[in-house]
Amino acid sequence: MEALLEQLVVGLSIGSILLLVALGLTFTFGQMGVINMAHGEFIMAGAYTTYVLQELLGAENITAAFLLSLPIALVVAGLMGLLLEATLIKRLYGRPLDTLLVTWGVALILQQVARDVFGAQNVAVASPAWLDGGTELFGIDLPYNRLFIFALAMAVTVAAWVVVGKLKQGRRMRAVMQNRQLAAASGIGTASVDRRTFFLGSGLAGIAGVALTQLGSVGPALGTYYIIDAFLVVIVGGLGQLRGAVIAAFSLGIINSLSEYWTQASLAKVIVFVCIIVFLQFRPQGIFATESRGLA
Amino acid sequence: MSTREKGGRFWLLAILALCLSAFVAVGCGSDSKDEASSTSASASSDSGDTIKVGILHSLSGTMAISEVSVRDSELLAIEEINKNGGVLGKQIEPVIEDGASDWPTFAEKAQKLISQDQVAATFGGWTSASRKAMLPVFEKNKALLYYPVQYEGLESSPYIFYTGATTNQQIIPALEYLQKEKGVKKLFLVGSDYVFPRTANKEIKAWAKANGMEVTGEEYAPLGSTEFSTIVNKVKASNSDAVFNTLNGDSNVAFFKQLDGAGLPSDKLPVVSVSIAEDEVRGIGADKVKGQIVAWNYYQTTPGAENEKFVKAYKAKYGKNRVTDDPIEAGYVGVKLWAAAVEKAGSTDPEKVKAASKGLTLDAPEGKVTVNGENQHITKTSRIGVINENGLIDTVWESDGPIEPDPYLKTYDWAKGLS
Amino acid sequence: MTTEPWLIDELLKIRGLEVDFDGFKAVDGVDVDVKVGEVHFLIGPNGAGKTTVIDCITGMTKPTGGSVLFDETELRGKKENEIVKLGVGRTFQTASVFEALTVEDNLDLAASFRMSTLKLLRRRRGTSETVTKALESTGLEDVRAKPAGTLSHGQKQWLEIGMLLCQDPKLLLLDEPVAGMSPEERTRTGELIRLVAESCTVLCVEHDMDFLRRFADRVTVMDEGKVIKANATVAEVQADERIQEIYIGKGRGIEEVSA
Amino acid sequence: MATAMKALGPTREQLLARVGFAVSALLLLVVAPAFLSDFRLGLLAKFLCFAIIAVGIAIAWGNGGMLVLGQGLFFGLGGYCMAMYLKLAEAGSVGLPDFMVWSGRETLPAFWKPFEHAWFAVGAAVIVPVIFAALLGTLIFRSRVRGPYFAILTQALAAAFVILLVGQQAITGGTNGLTNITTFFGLDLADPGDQRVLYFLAAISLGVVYLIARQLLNSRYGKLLIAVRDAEDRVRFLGYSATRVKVIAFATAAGMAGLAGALFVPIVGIISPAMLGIVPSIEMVVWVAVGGRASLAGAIAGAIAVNWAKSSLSEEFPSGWLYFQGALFIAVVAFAPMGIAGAVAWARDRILERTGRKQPGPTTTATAEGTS
Repeated sequence: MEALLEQLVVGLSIGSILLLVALGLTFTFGQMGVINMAHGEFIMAGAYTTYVLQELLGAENITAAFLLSLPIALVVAGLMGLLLEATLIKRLYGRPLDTLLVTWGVALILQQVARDVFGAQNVAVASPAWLDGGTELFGIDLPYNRLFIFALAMAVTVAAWVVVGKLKQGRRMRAVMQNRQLAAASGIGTASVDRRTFFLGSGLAGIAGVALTQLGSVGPALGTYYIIDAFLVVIVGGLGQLRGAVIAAFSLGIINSLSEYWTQASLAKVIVFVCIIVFLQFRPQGIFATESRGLA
Repeated sequence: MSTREKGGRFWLLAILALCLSAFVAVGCGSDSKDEASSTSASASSDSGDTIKVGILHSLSGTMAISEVSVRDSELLAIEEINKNGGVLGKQIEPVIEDGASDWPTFAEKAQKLISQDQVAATFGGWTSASRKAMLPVFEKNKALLYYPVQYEGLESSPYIFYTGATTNQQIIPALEYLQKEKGVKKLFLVGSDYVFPRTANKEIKAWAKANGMEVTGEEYAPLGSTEFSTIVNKVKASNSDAVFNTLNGDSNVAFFKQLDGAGLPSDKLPVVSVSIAEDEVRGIGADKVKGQIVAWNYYQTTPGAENEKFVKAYKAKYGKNRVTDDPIEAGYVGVKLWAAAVEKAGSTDPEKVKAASKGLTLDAPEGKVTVNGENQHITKTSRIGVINENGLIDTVWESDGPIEPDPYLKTYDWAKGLS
Repeated sequence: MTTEPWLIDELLKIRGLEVDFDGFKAVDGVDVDVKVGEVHFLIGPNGAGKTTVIDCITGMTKPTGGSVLFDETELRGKKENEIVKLGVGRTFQTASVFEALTVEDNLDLAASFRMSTLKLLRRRRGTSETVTKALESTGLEDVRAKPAGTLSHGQKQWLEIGMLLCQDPKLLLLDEPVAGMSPEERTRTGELIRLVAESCTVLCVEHDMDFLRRFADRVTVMDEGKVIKANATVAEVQADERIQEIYIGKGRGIEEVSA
Repeated sequence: MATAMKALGPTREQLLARVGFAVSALLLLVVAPAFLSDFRLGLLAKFLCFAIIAVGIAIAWGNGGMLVLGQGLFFGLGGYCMAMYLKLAEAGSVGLPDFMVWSGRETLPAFWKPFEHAWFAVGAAVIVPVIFAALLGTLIFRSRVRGPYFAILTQALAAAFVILLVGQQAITGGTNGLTNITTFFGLDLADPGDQRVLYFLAAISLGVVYLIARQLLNSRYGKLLIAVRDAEDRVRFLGYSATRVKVIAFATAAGMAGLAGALFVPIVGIISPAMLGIVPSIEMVVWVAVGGRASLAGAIAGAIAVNWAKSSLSEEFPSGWLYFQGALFIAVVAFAPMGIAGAVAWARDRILERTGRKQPGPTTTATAEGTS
């Protein structure tokens, strides 16, 4: 029983990481129909941002560097996204498969750039002292870094929800997503809305990257470990659906942790995939259907 | 299908034909001179002013992290030899190829080095998979490969020299250390999901069974994984005395962090790692692995004049912040061993080099090493070390002199039936 | 509800049709009868649920309630392609043709719809009689070898109708066949539909009153998911003030819609 | 009417196409073996295997609109089927492949048993991928998963397959894969002469695959496939099962990838999970995109050209190659979506216009929606 509870906690923890890496995609993929394979590299960029800040601020300011890197990574990754949107993706709206291929080329280049700038060797990012170690609750270990990521994921999700649901900017984003022509006709500058959406989605990837520095070391291939999982979360959750992404991320996390407990880590991945295929048999549109008939 | 499209096919086929012609032309151009002399690779390789050798490591892809440093040490060794007049009075000319972390590419490039560049020997490889991919290429061409990394044993190709440790020079001493010095009775096995950890763990289980140690669990994580919560939970539930860790480089950070988060720091639960060397510590961050136990045959801190010279030269060439470690040293030793054998044989002919290598000894940075003529591994001193706060490793235990290599564990009763 | 003689041999009988989009009733208890051989019009303001009714007949939308009887067969729960094979064809609001294929290939594919997969793997040799006839009736003979993507809007609509002609359906569902067409194109489309109607029954969704006047046998009027007038003549519809009000209430007069 | 069309016989263009095919065949079967060194010919043989995969992708993606990002999976299934037989044939008296011995397995797993028979292994190399693709395709297409969703699912599938292979070292060879394959139906793979035989086998297989694919695309079914790509609903409302149309193309592409895998194993002597994962699978699509996604000849040219460039460029600039590959891909997909084939068609049209042999007009091949 305790083991089960423990695995549920692990599942929530995996889920919060999945949510964090997938959140940006719910904007770029879900709302704009852009399959950005370079999303993983924006995550990587966020992680390297933390590393660079630590190098700049020195060993005595680790906490400051880490906290500062959250907004800075948002801007860095966001600007990279903006650049990508303005140069390439703009030309490819309505050709989702081509965005996938083009951004994969971008991902290749970004990885090699990271390798040439920071070295093929992984780099070490130090953790603030308050994130080391953990606490225990009802006999279950709760590492601080996991708690932090969980809290961060929740905070970012709420922030994204507020932006999309409550702010004027968010309403415009939804309007463009649902009917581009109509939105354009009613005076919304769709091009600028696209840019902002892409900035936001890419920036969220940067934040995810900062969080990931607390789990492992940072290397050029960091993003590739997460990209597929992130897309699966969005597909299962339903396009452009924040609540869908939340439910999907945690469900996949829990399925993963439970099957890993009863089998092995390698098999768990396969089991999760089988679950997704079966799930899509019943709900091809994801947990929540989109209001738009677009993309598919 | 409109007529215009039919025409399109012709044009495309024409382009295809052009591509092919270009391919043929380029192929002929670069091969024509080799064709004539391709009867014996070795005969022609020392006929010019230089002797070509191949350096084949992953310079791109995931394995570049580890292999680039080994390439560097091999180049250093070649430079040193050339400064002292080369071999057989000729300069050594390295031909560098990229294995791109892809095993068939290793096989392809190995073939290219042998048949196009006609190298006298090749130094390269890191993963077992890349070695297994290259093995048939070297055997069928009767060419030499020097492989610089510790591995899982159970292999001894007549055309490969193994300058890294086999299991009885690294893993078994580590197990003995755990049992005798640390009093470990229950051991948990954690590894990355590939060949070395799985085969090594099979040997560990056989050893444990024979020596009264209990293996409480065996878990594998996909390569590159940073998710160890479940494995850590299993480790914790098993009440083990120690963990034997065969995780690959970048997974270690996550694993150690999560052990720490679960209240199992290194002083409470010792972890012995066999895949973390100084170069990996540099990427992981010394603070995260400080105090962890590792098992290798060489550390940057290993005493001796040869090593002082080596470390100095390596840092002088590649920068102060670079470190040397076991595979880096083994790559260096490989080049030196080959050069010594060529001098002794008076030829670069692989068969003569093989014959001359039998019993050849060398004062290596790790101490005196001797080539075992039978299995072409080298004798190695086993050293257990602890990572310090500078990211270097302090030796805490050392075997009594070099251990004879025994890749098939023939001299161990408990290993019967393993191979 | 009635026993009038012209209602007896209905080809299509829709009863109590309901479609619920997440709580929004797009179609709410609709009954429609289409008699063999007639040209039946389904009209109503935007959002009345006309296209949804068509979608339900053809299996594109799954109704949440009611029944769709075609020639005594229940269509609900059947797949799109099965419904087509029973003899129900449809067009789309924006003409849907295969733009990369030639006009002739478009028609040929439509004509081959009962072919076995194995036969489909053979190459097409020459032009079948059905296709030749369809080329003639749609007046697309001159452009037969052109990719359909290069056709004008009107030509695409005719091609789509021509494709359905090749399938020899019993019931043809047309979704706004003349929207966005020039007056001449409308006339030609009308003639084409008249030709079609000789051999099959037509259910047509359309706004254009002039078009309706010229070709409709009977009319069913919908508003907000409900039928407000069933099986009326064109004159009855034009005389009905309630229908006028609905259109005016939506901001435009019934004649205006045709503009 | 029909007879009238037939009586015209092959057009000038058709004749040219046949000449082109003959010239290519001549180059591949006579010129290349005569002038290339054993090493280069071996490489070319490998590229021809890749070209077979590319033909399949051109069918499924270029003509059917299904972006298959998991072809590595089918390539691997074919390769493993063949390699299992070859390993067993070599295991000889021990009866166990080498890696099983060192992984501590004492008996042959049941699913390995049938692979003792050559005919089973050869058949399975093509049929297993076909069956697997047909099943998977039916499940995916039936629930109307398409476009990017389909692409990402196939990609995830390839990733899951690799993880599975790696995790079951004792029965699959793990990360190492199945290596050290030295004979192939009595051929000694170390012998250059026997390697040549394999080269001819690959070249002829490619020719056969090309002809099959061409027949498929020129048939009504081929038109239907393009129809499904451009207007799936319309196809369904013409009374066809769009699912079946797509499954056939997907399974054909899988079968071709399987065949390529089966040929690849004896040519290269190794099959390992590293060649089946996400990155190699995307690279396969790269070849086709560069060559021209909807064109069979373009796909073949793309596969050979890209791999040839990779092989020679990566010899010179190991890290530069990745930049080049990335840039090439961006440039082709974003700015020349029809690849080499599209560029060729465009250039040809311009030349024909100049010389006045053709009326200016819209080119059909220069757009993303172009045809074969």
